[in-house]
Amino acid sequence: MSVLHYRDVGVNFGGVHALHGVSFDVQSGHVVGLIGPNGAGKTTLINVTTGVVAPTTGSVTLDDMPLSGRRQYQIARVGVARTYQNIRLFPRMTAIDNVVVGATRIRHDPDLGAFVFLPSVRRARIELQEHARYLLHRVGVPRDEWDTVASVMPYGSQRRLEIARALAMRPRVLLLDEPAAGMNPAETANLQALIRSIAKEDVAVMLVEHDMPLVMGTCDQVAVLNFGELIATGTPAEVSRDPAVVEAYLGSEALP
Amino acid sequence: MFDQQLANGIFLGAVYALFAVGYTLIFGVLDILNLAHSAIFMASSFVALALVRHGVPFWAAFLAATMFGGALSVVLDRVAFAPLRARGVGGGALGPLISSIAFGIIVVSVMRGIFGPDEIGYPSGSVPTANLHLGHASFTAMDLSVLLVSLVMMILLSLLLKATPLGRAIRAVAENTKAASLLGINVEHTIGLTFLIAGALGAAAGILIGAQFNAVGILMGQRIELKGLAVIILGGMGSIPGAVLGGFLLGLLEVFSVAYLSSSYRDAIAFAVMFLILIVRPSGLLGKRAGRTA
Amino acid sequence: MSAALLHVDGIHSGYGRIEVLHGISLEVREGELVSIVGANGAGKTTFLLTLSGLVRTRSGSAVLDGKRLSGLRPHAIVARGLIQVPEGRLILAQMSIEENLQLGAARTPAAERRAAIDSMYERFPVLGERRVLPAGSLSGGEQQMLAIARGLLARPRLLLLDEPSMGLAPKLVDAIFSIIAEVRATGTAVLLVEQNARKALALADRAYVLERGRITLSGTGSELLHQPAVVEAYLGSHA
Amino acid sequence: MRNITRVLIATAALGGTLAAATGAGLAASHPDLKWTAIFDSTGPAGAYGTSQKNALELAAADIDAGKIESGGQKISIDIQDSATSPAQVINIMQSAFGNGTSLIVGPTLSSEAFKADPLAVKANVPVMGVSNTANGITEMGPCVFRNSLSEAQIVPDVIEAAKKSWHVKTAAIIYGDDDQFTKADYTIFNADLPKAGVKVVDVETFHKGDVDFKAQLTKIKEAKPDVIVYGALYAEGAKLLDQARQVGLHGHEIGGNGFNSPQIIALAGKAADGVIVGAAWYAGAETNGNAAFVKNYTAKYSKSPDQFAAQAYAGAQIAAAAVKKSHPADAAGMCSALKQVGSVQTVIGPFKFASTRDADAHGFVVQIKNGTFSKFE
Amino acid sequence: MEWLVHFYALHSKLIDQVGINAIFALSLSITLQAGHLALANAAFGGIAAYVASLLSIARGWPLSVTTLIGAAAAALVGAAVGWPVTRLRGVYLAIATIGFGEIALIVENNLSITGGAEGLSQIPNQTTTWKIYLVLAVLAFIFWRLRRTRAGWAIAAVREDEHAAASFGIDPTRVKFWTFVASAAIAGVAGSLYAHENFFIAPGDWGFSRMVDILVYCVIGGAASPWGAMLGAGIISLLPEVFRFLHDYRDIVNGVVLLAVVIFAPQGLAGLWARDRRGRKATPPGAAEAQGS
Repeated sequence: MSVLHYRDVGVNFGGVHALHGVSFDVQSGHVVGLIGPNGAGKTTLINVTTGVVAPTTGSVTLDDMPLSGRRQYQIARVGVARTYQNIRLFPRMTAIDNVVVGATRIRHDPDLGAFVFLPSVRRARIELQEHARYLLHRVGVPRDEWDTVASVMPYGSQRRLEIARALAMRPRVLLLDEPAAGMNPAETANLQALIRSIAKEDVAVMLVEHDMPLVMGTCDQVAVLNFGELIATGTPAEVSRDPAVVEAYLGSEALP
Repeated sequence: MFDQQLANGIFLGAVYALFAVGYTLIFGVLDILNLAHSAIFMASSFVALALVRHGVPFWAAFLAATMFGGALSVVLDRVAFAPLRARGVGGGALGPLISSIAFGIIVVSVMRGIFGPDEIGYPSGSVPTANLHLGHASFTAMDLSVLLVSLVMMILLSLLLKATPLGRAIRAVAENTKAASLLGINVEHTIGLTFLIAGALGAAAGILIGAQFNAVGILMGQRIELKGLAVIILGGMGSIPGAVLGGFLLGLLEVFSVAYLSSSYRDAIAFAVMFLILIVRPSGLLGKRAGRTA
Repeated sequence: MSAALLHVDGIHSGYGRIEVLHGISLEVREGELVSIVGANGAGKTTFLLTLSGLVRTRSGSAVLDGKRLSGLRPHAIVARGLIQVPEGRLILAQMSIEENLQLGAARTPAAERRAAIDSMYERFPVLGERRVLPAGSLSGGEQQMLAIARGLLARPRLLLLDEPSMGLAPKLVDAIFSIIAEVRATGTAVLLVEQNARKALALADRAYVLERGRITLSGTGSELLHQPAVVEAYLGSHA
Repeated sequence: MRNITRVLIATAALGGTLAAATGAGLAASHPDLKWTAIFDSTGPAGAYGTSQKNALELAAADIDAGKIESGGQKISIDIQDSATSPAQVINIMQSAFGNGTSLIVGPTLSSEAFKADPLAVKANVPVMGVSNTANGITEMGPCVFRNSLSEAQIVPDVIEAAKKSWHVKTAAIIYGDDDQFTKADYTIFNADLPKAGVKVVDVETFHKGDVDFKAQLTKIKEAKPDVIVYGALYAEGAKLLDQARQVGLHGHEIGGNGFNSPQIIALAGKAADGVIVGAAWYAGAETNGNAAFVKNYTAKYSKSPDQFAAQAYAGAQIAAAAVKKSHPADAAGMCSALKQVGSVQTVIGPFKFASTRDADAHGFVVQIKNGTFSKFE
Repeated sequence: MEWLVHFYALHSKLIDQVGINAIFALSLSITLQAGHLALANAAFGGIAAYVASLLSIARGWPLSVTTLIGAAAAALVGAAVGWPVTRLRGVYLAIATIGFGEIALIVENNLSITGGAEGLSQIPNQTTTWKIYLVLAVLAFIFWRLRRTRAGWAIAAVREDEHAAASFGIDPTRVKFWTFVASAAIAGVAGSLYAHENFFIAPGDWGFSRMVDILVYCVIGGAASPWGAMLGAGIISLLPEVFRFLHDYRDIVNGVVLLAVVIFAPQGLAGLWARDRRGRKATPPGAAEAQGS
């Protein structure tokens, strides 16, 4: 049951091919790793998916709904959530507030209710905060940091908070851009379990990551980009044996 | 009448261009809207006048007050902008806008304390007042000097930016401070020199305009500050040729709106053009940056 | 050859509350090409930025030619002869190629400047052909050449190269590496940071492997080239 | 809880500032008779307010020294700066009421008077306007007085004089359309010129702070009027005269109220020669004590007094005369004393209030000649 | 109690001014809360003040009705202007709105219905202290409750990071547009109250210097906090009274205070407590900014 389809996606930045003819699918319940050397086009692909960058060619569809051509916020509203390579939390909001904002679009309680102290609104808010606490707990942000403003939280907590905020949207697709950057091995191991458990809830997860053990241990499928082109797809084991992939990462030994 | 109005427009445009060049330089380099520029403009004008009144010849007073303006501008940078820069506050933020307003308030009130609230003029005979004629148009020697000086300053500044090591350093800082640092450019020093140049240009504008209209007053910066904004938006924020082009365009536009429409709406036309440019083409006529959100 | 040109001792640095480097020590000797390899996020770029003074050194020291660099402002470090060609090249796209080179040569005596720049045009004819064009009009590989040429014009005692092959097609990568080899051949010491580990190691006199802000391995280039631990640092133990 | 703390801190901070703001006022003692003058010594109208402030300081010293007679009554005059901010005029006024002030002198601008005088009316404290020229000032209340002539009282004389001496048939008006004084010049001239049979052939405007008027003046030149009427304050006025010469205008000229300032001569120099101005006062006026006033003022402040200064000084003379005559003890007494003051000899000439509490006086038509104002013949 | 009555009698106008300025500050605060700098509040206040005053002079309608109509007129103009300008970024938005303010002034100076520069006098004095503070209380209540609504979250998110907000389904352009319109409406309320407080209005009441005053209230108090904005309005409105003894040098002190706040307390006075409450734990100075950017 595939969810997210990339068909012949290409992006041109002033004559430079950032992406070229990329096609693959991401199924719900699966984690697809997107790897490749720096500058290979991984973040560009995420930006195309979320509407930050418009593809020059090809299309991205969610089920049968074309995403290309929609604005960023519209794509978010159909259930595509993301985290950022350079953490982009709401820096002066507390951890809980960050998560609550993530849920802004899925709330349906009437806004005006807040002004007349409508009990249902109050309940909804309490539920929302409960849910935020649950999510923070789930991603592993320590309890004593829940009421801290995001900008002063430890780095690893910020990374986890980004995931919690994305989950608050109840996404159908979750794009994680280097979630393990700056984490230590123990934290990375927890992250692996978390990503697996998210996928289990029928979310299609795309993981961009340089931490190979994490990618290999977490993903059902791996797609490898190099110079904007998809050079390999397959299971982690298949991909890591692929000479083209090893070459892409380590380069060839031959000197000119 | 057309000849005279054309001349009026060109000379008025020169005034605007002269003011706007330094204003736009700071924006081009630092992305900062420097609302204290008009205070430096005014203060230097007073300094020149005070020197002339103490018997200093006009040209010497001009040089000294220009240097004063440059120095005051460096002080402005050190006091109002450098601390914010050190904290990583960007040009688009509220901080530099307010701190420049605050610095402007301080300069204006100090000058009022020293020189009083009255407008004062140059002692007769200390500045050239000859009336000149060209075809059907008449104008004064000071009009002509302002025009020449604004053209010369624009050319010199363009040459400085284009062809000297300092100019290259300024443009490198404007484009990317990190790259500039790695090229061995002392970024803070270069920013200081940029303020020195911008301040000297603003000062020269203030001194010449004060002499041209034979009136130096505390409030002389206020009106031209907003007009100057219209000029740099019209020309493209950060663009030196744009400021000059914008200045002359606005001068002509205003004069011909008086001549053929109504003088009541002269300023409205200036600001309406600015408003429209922002909406249709925020980068102005010659600017490179886009002002719109992605 | 025995005296260290650059001596780095226990440098800690990072951004805000995050410490990225946890005590880096290494050496580069006169005329040597030293590579630092390691996965993304290991701290390679942070290390170079710390050497250049753009990231503050929290503790430890870097000494070039017997003079302490840590604590100096970036332009002063450049003046001491430590020149960096940064990641992403950071050419000044709106300025012409000639102007970019002029900026690089700003510390060369005026009399020699012209000749120095012309020699770069000879070495990189593609730059000479387009000297009046904005640098932003060059392709990625050409921009990298411009960045290296600009760095060389600053007459480095030590040239730092950060990922010079990043984002370049294989043919261009080869071209860049042959330029690096030429630079070394002229006697300029080079500290090369690369993710293209195999090429970097093959070229290097000596190399260090950086993992999570620490040096985990060091040795001659050819020693490290065939160590499984190096591959592991990149692809993990599955490979 | 957080919010409560916030509110508490905010209240404390506000309260502290408020206490500091008002403390000084509450502690002041009450002298025999206290007047409060409110002028704009800083702010956009600072040039006028400073003259008023100087003149009133001089008047206060003269009352103390007995040179202005107050029947032996001690009067303290508190001169406050409103920085051309109506909000501050209002605040100064309200604190003054609490301090037992018996007369408000000022404020400088009519726009401030319109906002602040109603408070004095409510508090039954009399107001003496010494520079307000707009219509409707004294109509605000039964104790609002002014000794400044409105434009309407001066302009007809000026037009009459111009017609008689110059035989003008057409006129052009240029005025500042964003200023009360200058807009009033326009309104009155534009109404009175046709009444006197003079056709208005062109009307141009400018804005406060403008420096270049050549476009408008060139257009006026095109219309070939017999006389140009300037509705401008001195700063723009001097530039207007200067630039009129530059574009080749050398005909007859009339200046509005704002032209009655030595500054215009100082700035415009010879370009000002020949302009006639309707004035409530001029330095050469042969009125009672004027020569001494001009001499003392010039000695004390190293610049000549202007109309603002003279009217402020005259205001003090009138109020002192009222004190001398009726010995008022409080604000109510001061109001009725002013109503009964009768005719007073002042530096602006013999003065009495009309039943509307406006000045019942005539101005002078003066001409700028050789760098000074003199009577227009 | 008697002291209070006496105090009020002496300072009622000052108290009213503080309240009206606080409403002006709130009107700017809402756009600042959404992270954009629009500088047309004085102009919107003026538009509403003219509309409301002309109605109350001509028809004798009560303050509540004229104020609502005036605020609606300001909001309408705000919507027409806001549609194009809220797409501009940073300083360009500021300049466009300054330009709009100047145009509004020129129009007011040239219309005959506004009385031009001679102003509009004899406006019924219907504003009273309790009405001002009732409005202020209602607005404070709305701002307080707003933090609990989706709209409130969206505003805060756009301020903190426009791009990240969009990736959670919030349309930044829409948020900026509606905060701009709301800002115009609130400024309109303040303008109408001002007109009916002061008997008289003229175009000069709504110029750039008034806009700078409003901006200063918010900056001193704390740009992104409604409480800070109100506090700032209170302190700055009282500052001239506090420093009256400095006479002609008062402005210098005002300038220095403003500069000091921008440089040493960039989050304003409200930011000073916020930092005490949360941030001081372990942050080295500057860490928050370095990381946030």
